This record gives sequence, structure tokens and C-alpha cells, in this order.
Amino acid sequence: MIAIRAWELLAGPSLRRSSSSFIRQGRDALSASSLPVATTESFYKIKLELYPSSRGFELLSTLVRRIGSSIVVILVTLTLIFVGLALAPGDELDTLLTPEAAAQLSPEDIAEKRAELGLDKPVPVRYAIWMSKTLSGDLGYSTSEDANVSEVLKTYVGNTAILIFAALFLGVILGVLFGILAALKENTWIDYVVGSIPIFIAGVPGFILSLGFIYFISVKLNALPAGGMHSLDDDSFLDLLKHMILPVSVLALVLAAQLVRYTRASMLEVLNSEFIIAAKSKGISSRRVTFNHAFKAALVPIISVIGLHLPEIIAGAVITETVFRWEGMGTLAVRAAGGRDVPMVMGIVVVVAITVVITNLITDIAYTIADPRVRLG
Amino acid sequence: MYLALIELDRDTSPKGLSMQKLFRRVLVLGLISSLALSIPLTTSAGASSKKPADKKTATKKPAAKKPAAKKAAPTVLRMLRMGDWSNAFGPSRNSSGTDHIINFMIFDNLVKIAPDEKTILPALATKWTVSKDAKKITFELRKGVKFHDGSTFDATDVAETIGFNCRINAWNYIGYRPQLWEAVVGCADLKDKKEGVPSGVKVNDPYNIEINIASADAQWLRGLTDAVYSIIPSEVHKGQEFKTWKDSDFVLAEPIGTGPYTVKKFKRYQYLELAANPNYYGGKPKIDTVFMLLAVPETNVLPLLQKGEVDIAIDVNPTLEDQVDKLADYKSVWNNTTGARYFQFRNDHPTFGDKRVRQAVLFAFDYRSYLKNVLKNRGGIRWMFPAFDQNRIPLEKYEYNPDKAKALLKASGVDLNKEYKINVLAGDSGDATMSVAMKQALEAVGMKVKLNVLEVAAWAAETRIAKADKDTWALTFNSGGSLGLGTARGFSVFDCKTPLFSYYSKCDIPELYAKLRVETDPDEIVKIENDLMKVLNDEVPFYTPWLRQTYNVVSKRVGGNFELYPNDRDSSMGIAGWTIAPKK
Amino acid sequence: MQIRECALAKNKKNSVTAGEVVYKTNFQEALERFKSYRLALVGSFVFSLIFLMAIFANVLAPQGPEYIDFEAVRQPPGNGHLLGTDNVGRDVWARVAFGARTSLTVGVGAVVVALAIGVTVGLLSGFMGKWVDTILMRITDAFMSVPALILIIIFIAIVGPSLLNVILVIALATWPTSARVVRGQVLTLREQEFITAARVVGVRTPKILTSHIFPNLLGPLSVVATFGVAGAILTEAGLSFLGLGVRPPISSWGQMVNLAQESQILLAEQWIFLPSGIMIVLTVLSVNFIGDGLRKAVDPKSVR
Amino acid sequence: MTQPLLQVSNLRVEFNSSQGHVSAVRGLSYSINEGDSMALVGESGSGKSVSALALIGLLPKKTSKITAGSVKFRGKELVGLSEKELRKIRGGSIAMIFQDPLSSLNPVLTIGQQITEQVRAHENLDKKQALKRAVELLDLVGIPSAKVRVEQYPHQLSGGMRQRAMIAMALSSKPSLLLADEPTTALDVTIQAQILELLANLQKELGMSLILITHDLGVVAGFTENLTVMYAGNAVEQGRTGEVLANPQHPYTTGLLRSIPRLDRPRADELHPIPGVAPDMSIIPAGCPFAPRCESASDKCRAEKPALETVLPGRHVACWHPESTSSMNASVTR
Repeated sequence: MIAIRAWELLAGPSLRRSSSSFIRQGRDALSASSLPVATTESFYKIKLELYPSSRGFELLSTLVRRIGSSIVVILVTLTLIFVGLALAPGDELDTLLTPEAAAQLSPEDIAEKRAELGLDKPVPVRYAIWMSKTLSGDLGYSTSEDANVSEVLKTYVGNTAILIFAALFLGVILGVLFGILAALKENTWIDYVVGSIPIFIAGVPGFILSLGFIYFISVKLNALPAGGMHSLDDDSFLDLLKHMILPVSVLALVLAAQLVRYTRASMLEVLNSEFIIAAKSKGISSRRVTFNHAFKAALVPIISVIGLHLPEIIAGAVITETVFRWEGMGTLAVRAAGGRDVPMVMGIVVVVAITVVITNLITDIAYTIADPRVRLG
Repeated sequence: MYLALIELDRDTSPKGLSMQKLFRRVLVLGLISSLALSIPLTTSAGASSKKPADKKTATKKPAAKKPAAKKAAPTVLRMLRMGDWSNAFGPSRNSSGTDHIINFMIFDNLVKIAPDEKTILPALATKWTVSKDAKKITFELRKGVKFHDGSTFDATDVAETIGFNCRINAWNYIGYRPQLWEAVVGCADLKDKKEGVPSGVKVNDPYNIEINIASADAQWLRGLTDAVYSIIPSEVHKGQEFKTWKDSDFVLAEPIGTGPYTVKKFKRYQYLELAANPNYYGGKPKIDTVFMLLAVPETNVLPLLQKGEVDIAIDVNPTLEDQVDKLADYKSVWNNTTGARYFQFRNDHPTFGDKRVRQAVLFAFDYRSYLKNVLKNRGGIRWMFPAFDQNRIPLEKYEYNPDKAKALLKASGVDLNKEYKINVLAGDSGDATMSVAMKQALEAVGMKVKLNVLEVAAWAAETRIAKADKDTWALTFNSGGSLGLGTARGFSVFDCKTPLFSYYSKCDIPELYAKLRVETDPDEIVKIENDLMKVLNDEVPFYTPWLRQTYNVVSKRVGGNFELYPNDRDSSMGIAGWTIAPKK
Repeated sequence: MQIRECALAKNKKNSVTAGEVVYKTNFQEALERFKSYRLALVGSFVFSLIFLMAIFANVLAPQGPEYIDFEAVRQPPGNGHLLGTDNVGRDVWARVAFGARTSLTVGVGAVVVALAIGVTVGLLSGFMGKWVDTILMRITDAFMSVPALILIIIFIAIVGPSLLNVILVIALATWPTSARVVRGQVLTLREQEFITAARVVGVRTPKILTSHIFPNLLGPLSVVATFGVAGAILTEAGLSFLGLGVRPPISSWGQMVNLAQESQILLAEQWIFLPSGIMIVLTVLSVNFIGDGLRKAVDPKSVR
Repeated sequence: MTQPLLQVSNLRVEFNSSQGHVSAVRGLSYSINEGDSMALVGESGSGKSVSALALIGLLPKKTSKITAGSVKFRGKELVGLSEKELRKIRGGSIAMIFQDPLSSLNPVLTIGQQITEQVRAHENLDKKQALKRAVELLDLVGIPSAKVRVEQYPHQLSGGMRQRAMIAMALSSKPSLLLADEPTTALDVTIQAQILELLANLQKELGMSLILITHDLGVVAGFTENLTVMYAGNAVEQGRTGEVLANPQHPYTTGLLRSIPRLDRPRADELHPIPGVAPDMSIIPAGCPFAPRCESASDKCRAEKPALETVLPGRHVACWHPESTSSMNASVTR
């Protein structure tokens, strides 16, 4: 016990924090997210004590458990939102029925339509029907889009996916690069400039940024299209790419703004730790010290932050898509919500929840690969 | 421990490698990797590739300008109209102005209207005779007209169109309902049947059809110019259930009509591409392709104009005028609308039942200042419903006169320290401004007013309350799109029995309107109109202070017989004659 | 953090000769660190100014935000209207002052409600442990798996964007972060000796929660709260853009910034939307700086 | 007299950080011959570690600088050498090991990677040869099943093994001088002994000279030939370890020895801690820095700083009233 206490006291700040968090994480993992099923729990513990198996098996068993808990999370999300939608006052019919139309129709007509939409059944029954249909892949019919929910989602998910992945790709590169630069050139003018721009970007509302891009780049420089996904007569991929540049840049800028601060913080923390001085004492080149040693160790917290930020990018996309006339999940969500279109809204929630849960899983796995000390909790 | 004492700062800038070299190397690395990524991606077809690279470098020039001009460059017109859109085709899917414009490019009605919105012009029907009692109309149909799918147009198509509309129950129409087809004799008993034509429709020969309507209506023919009454080919919906028909290709992608244009491509919520119909009976349209931009947010209108990517922009924000003036090849076109925004009183309200109170409210508001400052004089002052000739007889103009308002209030003995409710429709910025201005105006003359902001559903419900008591709303704001099309159009606004979406407790106005709709003799019509004007102006159930002009932007390259109708949604009736000069 | 004996007085100010020992309570310690972060000071100064503006809005602009003067529509700043008038003739200065009231109510209101839910859930799941913890955590994960803005759009479109609804829905979408923070703290604190010591002495759980656990939560929670306020204000601005934010006649900064959607205002009549845009940025920045300052004060190990 | 392997003369190092100006090393001088071993002893804050880092230019560029003095390694001046030159020496001819093995090893790289990296920096071996070399080094320092360990991460090794890995890393290119900065402080007593023994054997086998930096006199006693006691940034007493411990001249050394519990002393004897507190390195007193805590301090001590005088061949003391007390004659045996 003394050694550990001493080690914990004296270890450099970064290691002490991650080491204690490593310990706590280990304990959290065991107590918090273990499935209530007693058997897998004890089996998992015995497995660990008896013979510290190779990383492969350990990864697999926890992966399965994590996927299990993610499915539970998605189910809970869907239930909460469905019940929330059902309990909220008014329903789909209110928006479908314009005042003029409602006045001219007899109560029987209205009742018939209500039955057709299935709105007359009690909430649990409706939920059961919806859930059984969803599990069998039929997400139902969207009144606001006049089409089958799954068809609509196919195109819209694709459109947003391109935007989000491109923004993620560009945002991460920009964020990490400038983060490292700010850390390496700490307390110089570069650090202050690179450090302060993100703070301002964080303060500016999303659509102002988008409007600014439209006016300064697309209109003033007449460089790129001002909106929409394609020019009128051109469906080529290159045209789509041209239309993508502005919205992606807005999203990437917002993501990079946050990543710069995290990268800089974690890079500085690593550069302070002793193993960097030890590495230098080995006489290896400074570029190797910066990239092979410092960046690799700093990568660990950055990965978790990227995972945390995905929901925010999707949320940011809602505003950006509306301003740039990009037919993606954002515009769809706004239309569906406006039209009180429950099947469509639930369809969107299913897709978004699954994407976010999958990305959390991927981030965890990446986190485990990047930081050998952490076992997949 | 020694580390803690001495602030060991970072050994940050490795001397060996200068910062610039490191950063440049990293940047080059980043660029190469994204370049390498984008090459395979540009070859992969399809818009929804999972992981495209994206290179944001200022140096990257966009693809080459427009491809070299082909032989005779096809003329292209790009159009947009603000406002939402139903994403589908055909009469039953007609709910907004934009639907209207698109509908008239693809379909034809029996008759259409001239730009003056009064004279009726021949379309699919070349001649028509209206019986003395205005209950029977026979049409001579145009010969040699082909539908887009090549089938010939004749009387059965007209009969089947009317039959089809009678068979769908009104529920399936979003927005406008085909009330004129429903007025045809025998239409009601076809409800929910699989097929059949109403008994009131007689096909005398393939190009002569006779339509009998249940009750006389002088305005019936004028109403036929509405997009809800376009003629669709009979084969398309013969024996079809409406449920399946509404998801058919006809409605969602490829409508078939006799109109000047056919749908070439349709990208939901982005744009609609229409190609000229070579054998259009009115002659081959002069513009080869028409693009209709859809769901354009307000923020994108000016950028599109500044980049010259749209030729006609209908009903856009009037404040754009200053910016459009700076654009060399565009001109502003103001258009007197037929729409009206009106004050609506609840005249069965205990206090507002007294017309002097209603008149006092009208005297309290300064219309000229609103017109001058907010509408920038784009529009006119009205003291009678649009479509009426308000100068024909002396009418009270209710010019801004607070003293008269106070006098009237005193005369009517209204309880001034009671608070009266004004209903405001949430989300409508126009209503929000008007309600606050009205509150200030009424408070200036001593009345206490409370604004009651309601969501759409709640507002509509409160407007339709059967019996008003002292707590019901006294005044609200409403608007109607087509009130200016005809003096008889107002009949749907007044209803003394079951409140539609407005209420006028006395029944003298609805009776006058009913007479007006039936009357065919012009002098008689003028007499009824004058009586109506007197009652409306004095009793003041409704008051339309302004005739608002809509603002449109048109490229100077647009020519031919292009003209915006007062009811801008009818403008595409003449689209076949429009022209557009090629870009310089 | 216990009282820290500082053997060597580092800072020059109190010129302590070698050998004298300086005792500082951890609150002073935290305050000192907070002050040392100059931006946090600037932030708190700016935020207090905005707070005062919100409180004394009716004094600063007696006419109120709704008064419409048709004679002075779209009037640039000057003669009678400090910041000019908007597109309908309302005084921009009044709307900014009263807008402060709305935006701060949304910001602070949403955070207070979110914290209320978050802390209860966090305490319960942290302290009760086992199945309570698992259920509550799954619910928190559920809320976190759908981005806050989409959740908000869905529910605001249904319940209607009144001020109260906006606050409740934002709180509903953002409470998981505070729940996570509280649970994390409770889990670590529960292990500490002083909690077991209290249990041994027979102190019952609620007492432990209020007197031991809660004070330790104040630090991290204050950090979550400050960033929460900034987030709520930005969300309200985003909602207004989608037409789902607080509606006229109530005035909020988000709503006024949205007037920039009209190209004429964006390009020629900037005085209509710029003041509220600047106020949003100022508030968000000052709150973020205060948050950063708090984070440094609360967790000294966090990096500069 | 062959040329000493390392000659440090009048080394001065100063820091100016946000907390103020600190002169950590104030005119330190010592030398060490090929194959010898020397201990640098002193309380925390006496500048012993900083001086070691200064030798091979590892002090932070921005906030610290060597203001005076020279460091000659085999006659070659190191102070002011270019980074490229210094890099050849670091890890090549002079290697260094640190106090806490876990925080001095990169947690995200395997032991093998961190050793091969150093080997290939100084000798052009390909990956496979470097890995073989790493396994040999791990065997050399006595780590069991080196083949498995080489693939493992630092956190998977015990404290002692990690320190051995550190040593293996340092020895990877046969340095002629090893700077050991408190290598055993973070370890249990039993493992401390093993590591010290390992260092002693390696020093003999490889004929390598060693500078052991520690604050624990017990460690120094039977281990290094020479000893330098440091206080407030410079050497106050130097000489052969046995002699210095047998009769310490400088009151500080005497005080240090008296404050250690001794097996050969009656249990009743009280321990006499040195009164007062370690000096504030940001204040440079006029006289002898130890004056405020020295029982036999005179006005001269407080006025003028004593230089390092040679009292006997190889024995140097920096004190105006060196205590030639022989009362402390019991020599400390291991």
C-alpha cells in the first residue's frame, strides 16, 4: 500500500489524475454499467482474477456487454420520447386540419381520420403497435412528407451523413493541428490568437456564422454556391462537393473551436509531465518527442472529447442545414416537429440515437486502443 | 519534490527544428492525405457516399464556368415564389399560391382569366353559353388537344374529372376544396363510390358538354378559373380508390395534363424542372425549360439574385427593394394584390355589438401613418372590401380622428375601465405589430385593451365560438387571399348561422351576398353591391384598411407577354407567351 | 481540500520572511486562484453589468419594449432613440434591455431547473447505488443520446414556445450533464474516510447528503451551471431562428438577432440586430470566462 | 593526473518564472574521474537535480539559463553546445535515470518501443536488431522473461521492474557517465537495495562512472567512493565518502548525520533535527546560507560567504569554522 500511495503522490500531475481516474474508472465500470444479470457479472469478475486473459477476449466480452447496454439505452430513449409526444397536448390532427378544412367537416369525418391515423387508441397500445412495427423495420407513414418514413430517411440520412463526416474530418484535423501549435508555442502571440478565436466562435449564434459565410464568401467573392445541394442542372458528385464546402466549413469551424481548447489543454499537460524530460534525456529528435511521445499521450483525452461532441455537431447541423437549404435530418426534424408528425419524428430519433450510441461505442474502443491502461469499462 | 519548488516550465521550442518547418510539414501531410482521400471519392458516383474528403483551401478555383455554348442555346427560366408548397401535383394537392402557379403550367381548366382578373378567356372550352336561370352551362370544347401522354382530350375527360372529384370525399383535399364541382347536380350521391359521373353532367357529343348546377350562381363560371378545377385525363384515375391514387406517380412525380409544360425532374424541396410541351394547343412555349426553385428560405433570396441564379422572384420581402436597386439587370415590380388583411369584430359581443363602438375603434387608428412608414406607401387606403368600387357611393372613410372616437365612445356609454380582449395569432409577425399598434391607439382614446396571444388551433377555435359573452374576444385580425377576385367572394366570410371562421350576428349581409351571387343582370348587380357597401361600411363587421402591394423581382431579360396578375398565383396562365433573352 | 500548510511563502506580496508559516482556508485559496485568472474577473464584471441591466430594464427604458412608433420606423441611432428603432418602429435600446431580462431568465431558469433534476438524479444514483444507479444512468444515457437541440425542437413545436415552455424544455434536454457530474463526485466522496466516519457516528443518510456531500458539489456544479447558462442563451437564439423561440410581443435577444434574416437589415440596417448579437456574445463569453475561472478555482490541477 | 571525465566548475543556474526569480545553483564545482562514483547529497531544494539536468541541457529554455560556469566532459565544453551536438551526448555518452519510474516512462508506449527508440537514435540498427538489443538489455538488468516484458506497457510492470527498465534504457548505448536522480526514493526499501546493488554491479562491469543524486545518507554510506554535500545551491563539503561521514567538517553535514537514527547508538539518545527551515531560494543572503541554522555561526559567517577550501588532499569544506571534531568518530558501516 505504501508504494502505491507514494507513487500516487509523487507521480506527475497528468499521471496522477489519469491513474486515479484509471482506478476509479475501473471501479465505476464494474459497479455502474454492469448488467443487472448476476451471472455475467460474476463470470466477468472471476475471469479477471483467475487469469488476466489476453486483451482480445477481455475486449470481446465487455464489447458484448456494452452493446447490450446501448440497446437498452436506445429503447429507453424511444419510450421516453414516444410517451412525451403522446402526452403533450394536441396531436398530429391539429396541424393537418387547417381551420377552413376543419370547419367544413363533420365530426364523423374527423373521428374517421383520427382512427385512420390510430390516434384514438390509448397510449400504451399505440406504443406497442409502433414498437412492434419499428422492430420489424416498418417505421410507418409520414403525414408531413406524404411518404413512407423509411424511404424519406434513406435520402435524408445520407445527406446529413456526408455533411457530418466531412465536418468531423475537417474539424478534427483543424482542431488538433491548431491545438498542438498553440500548445507548442505557448504564451506567444500565436498561442493567444489561436487560443482566443475559438472563444469568440463559441459565443456567436450558429446561423449568424452561416449567414456571414454566405455573404462574405459566396456572394462577395462569388466563389461558391449560396445554398442548396446541387446546381439546377448538374447532379455530379463534384457539384455536390462544391455545394458542401460552405456548410461543412461552418460546422468544422465550430467543432475545431472546441477541439483546439481541449487539444491545447491536454497537450500542455503532457508536455509538463516527466516522461517528456526523460524522453529528451534519451537524445531522440525533438520532432519524435513532440509527435511520438507527447501527441500520442495527449491523443487519449482528445478522442473522448471528439466522441462527446458528435451530438453537438448534429444539433449544429440543424441550423446550418436550414440556412444552406441542405435537405438533411435537421430540416426534416424541424418540418416533422412543426407538423406534429409522430412517425417521422420517431424515425429521426431512432436514427440519431443509434448513430450517437454507435459513435460513443467507437470512441470508447478508440480510447481503449489509444490508452492501454484503460480497460473497456 | 524539487519539481514542486522550482517552476519547471515547458521546454517547448525544440531548437533543432524551426517551428515553421514543423508546421509546414504537418500542413502538407494534412493536404496530401485529404487529396489522396478525395481522388477515389470523386470517382465514386452517387450523392450519399459515406466519407468524402473536403479540402477548404482558398486557392481551389470552382469548376470551369458554364460549358461552351451548344448550337442554339436552350432558353432557361428560373423562378421562385416565397411561401410553402405541397410537394405534389394535381388539383387535390393544391393548397398554396406556389401550387397554383405550378398547376397552371401543367394543367388547363375549361376557362381561364385575363390579367385584369375579370374577363374570362377560352382555354379547353372555346365557347360557352349560360342559361337564363344561371343553372345550366354548356361548353364547346377545343378539338385536336392532346394530353402530355399523347391521349386526346374530349368531353369524357371533363365528365370523369368532375365525377372523380365528387367520389373523393372532401377530406382528401388539402387546402382548397372543389366547391363548384360539388354544386353540380348529383355530385353528392357519388360520395365514396368507385366510379360514375354526376347526373347533372351530360356529354352531348365528344366536344360538347352540359353542366347543371343545383342552385343558380352567376359567379360559377368565374370560379372555374381556380387551379382546383383543372382537367385531368380520365384513364389516370378510372375506377381508382383515392387512397392508392394519392400516392400514385401522377400525384407524386409525373402529372399528365394538357398544359404548356411537362414535369422533367422533381427534387423534393429543392427544385422542379419543367420542359416545354411541343404540341401545346396555344403554340409551342417560347421558353424551353422552366426551373421552379422550392422551399427557398428568406435568407437565400438576395444571394440568389446577386449571383444571378434566379430570373423571377415572386412575393419576396419588400425590404429587398433597396438592395435590388443596386443590381443592374433586375427590376422591382410592385403588384396590387387581391388579398386583404382585415380587422374583424365580434358584433354579438355585449359591448362591441353597438356599432358606434366599432366605428370608434376605426376612428382611433392612424392608417395613413402605417401606410407611409411601414408599407412605404406601397398600397392604398381602403374603406370597403377589395373588388368593390369604393368611390361609387359616398362612404365613411374613417380617417384618423381620435376626438370623434372619444365622442362615439362617450355616446355609446361603454364601460371604459373594463378590459377588452384582442385575439392575436401567435407566430404571425404582421398580427403581432398590428395588435400592439391597435392597443396603443385604443388606449390613446381611453379604452383598456388586453392582447390574448393564441396558437393557431386555439385562435381558430375561439374565432368560431357560437355565442359571445362579456369575456369573449372583441377584435382580432384576419386575412383572405382571394377576397379581391370578385365582389361575391366575400360570401364565405359572412355567416350568421354556423360561424365558419368569422361571425356576423345579423343576417342582412349574407342575404345580400346570396342575391348578388345569383344575379346576372349587370345593373341589378351594381344596385346590390351598393346596398352591400352601405351596410358593410356602416355596420362595420369587418374593415380592410389597406390594399397591400406584393413585391416581386424580375430580370430585365424576361420579356414576351410576361405579366404579373394581381392574384400572382394566376400569372402562369400566360406562361406560354413568356420569353427570356440569353445571358450576355 | 484540507488547510494547506505552505512552508515557503511564494508570493512576494505579503513579504513573509523565511520560517513563518502561512495558513489559508481553501475558500480563500479558491478565491485567490479565481482572481488570478484575469479573464474571469472581466467576465464577472461584464456579467454583473448585464444582470443590472436586466433588473433595471424598466428604469433604463421606461417606454417598454413593445411601444410602436410608426413615425420612427427603421430609424438609425440618434435623436430620441439611443440605438435607433427596428423594422416596425420599436426602440432597439428598450428591446435590448428587456431582452436581457428574457435571455437571462431563460439562461438562469433553465440551469436552475436542470440542476434541480440533475442533482437529485445524481445524488440518488450515486448514493443509492446498484439497481437504482443502473436505471437512472440508463435514463441519463437515453437523454444524452439525442442531441439537445433536436429534443427541444420536437417538444417546443408541440407545447408551443411560451417563455416557461422554452425554459422547461431546455432544462429537460440539458439536465444529464449535471447528473453525470454529481454522480461522479458522489461516487468518489462516498469512498472518502470522512463519510464512513460520519456513518459510524450514526449520522443518517439525508444529513450526510446535505452537510457533507452537497458542499463538495458546489464547486463542480458551479462550473456546470455557468456553461449551462451560456448554452441555454445560445439555444434560445437558435430556436428563435427556427421560429420556435420566444415570440413577440415578448422581446429576447435571439429574436432580435433573427431579424438579420431580412437581407436589408443584415446589409444596410445593422443597428437593428447588432446590439443584441453583441449582447449575446458578451454574455456567453463572460459566463464562459467565469466558468473557466471557477474550474481553475475548484480544481487547481486543471491545466492553465 | 589523467583528465577528469567530468569537470564542473562554478556552475550557476537561474530561473525566472511567474512566481519570481530563483537562483537554484550558485557556483557549484566538482569533478569525477573515469569509472568513479560520486554522490550528490542535499535536502530538497538544494539544487542537486537541477545541476544534473543542467549538465545535459534539459532545463526549460524559456524560463531558465546557465548564467555562469563551465561543464567539461572529457575536456569538451558542454555549456552552450548546439542542440544537435548535445543530442549525441545525451543518452549516448551521458545517460540519466529519474526518480519515479512510472511517470518517467511514456504510459502509452511499450517498454520495447521506448528502448529501441533510443538504441536506433544512436546506432543505425534496423527494427529487428534493435528489439533483440532491447531484450538483451532487459536480461542485463535482471528483468525475468524479458521477451514478454518487452511487449508490455509501463503500468503492467511493478515499481522495481520499471526502474530496471529505466536503467536498461539508459545503458542501451553504453554511456560512460550515468546520472541517477534519486533512483530509489519511490521504491520500497527491499527493492531499493536490489536497485543499488544492480547499479554498483553495472558500474563495475561496464567501467561506467556514476553520479548518484539523493537526500538519503543511508543510501550513500556504503555505495559511492566520493561524496559532495550540497546546501542552498552549492557544495559545502566534498571528499571520500568514508572520511566525510567519519568526521564531517561542515556543521550542516554534522547536523545531517546527527538527525539520522543509528543502530549503534543507545536508543535513549535523542535525535537532533537541524533547526529552522530550508532556505528561500529566491533570496540570496550575504553571508553563508547555512548561517541562520548554524549553531557555531559567527558574524563573519553572516557577513561573508565562505569559499570551498581544500582542508586535506581531496577534502574540501566551505565554512569559516570547520569542525574538526573527532567526537563523531564512529564510522558508519553498511
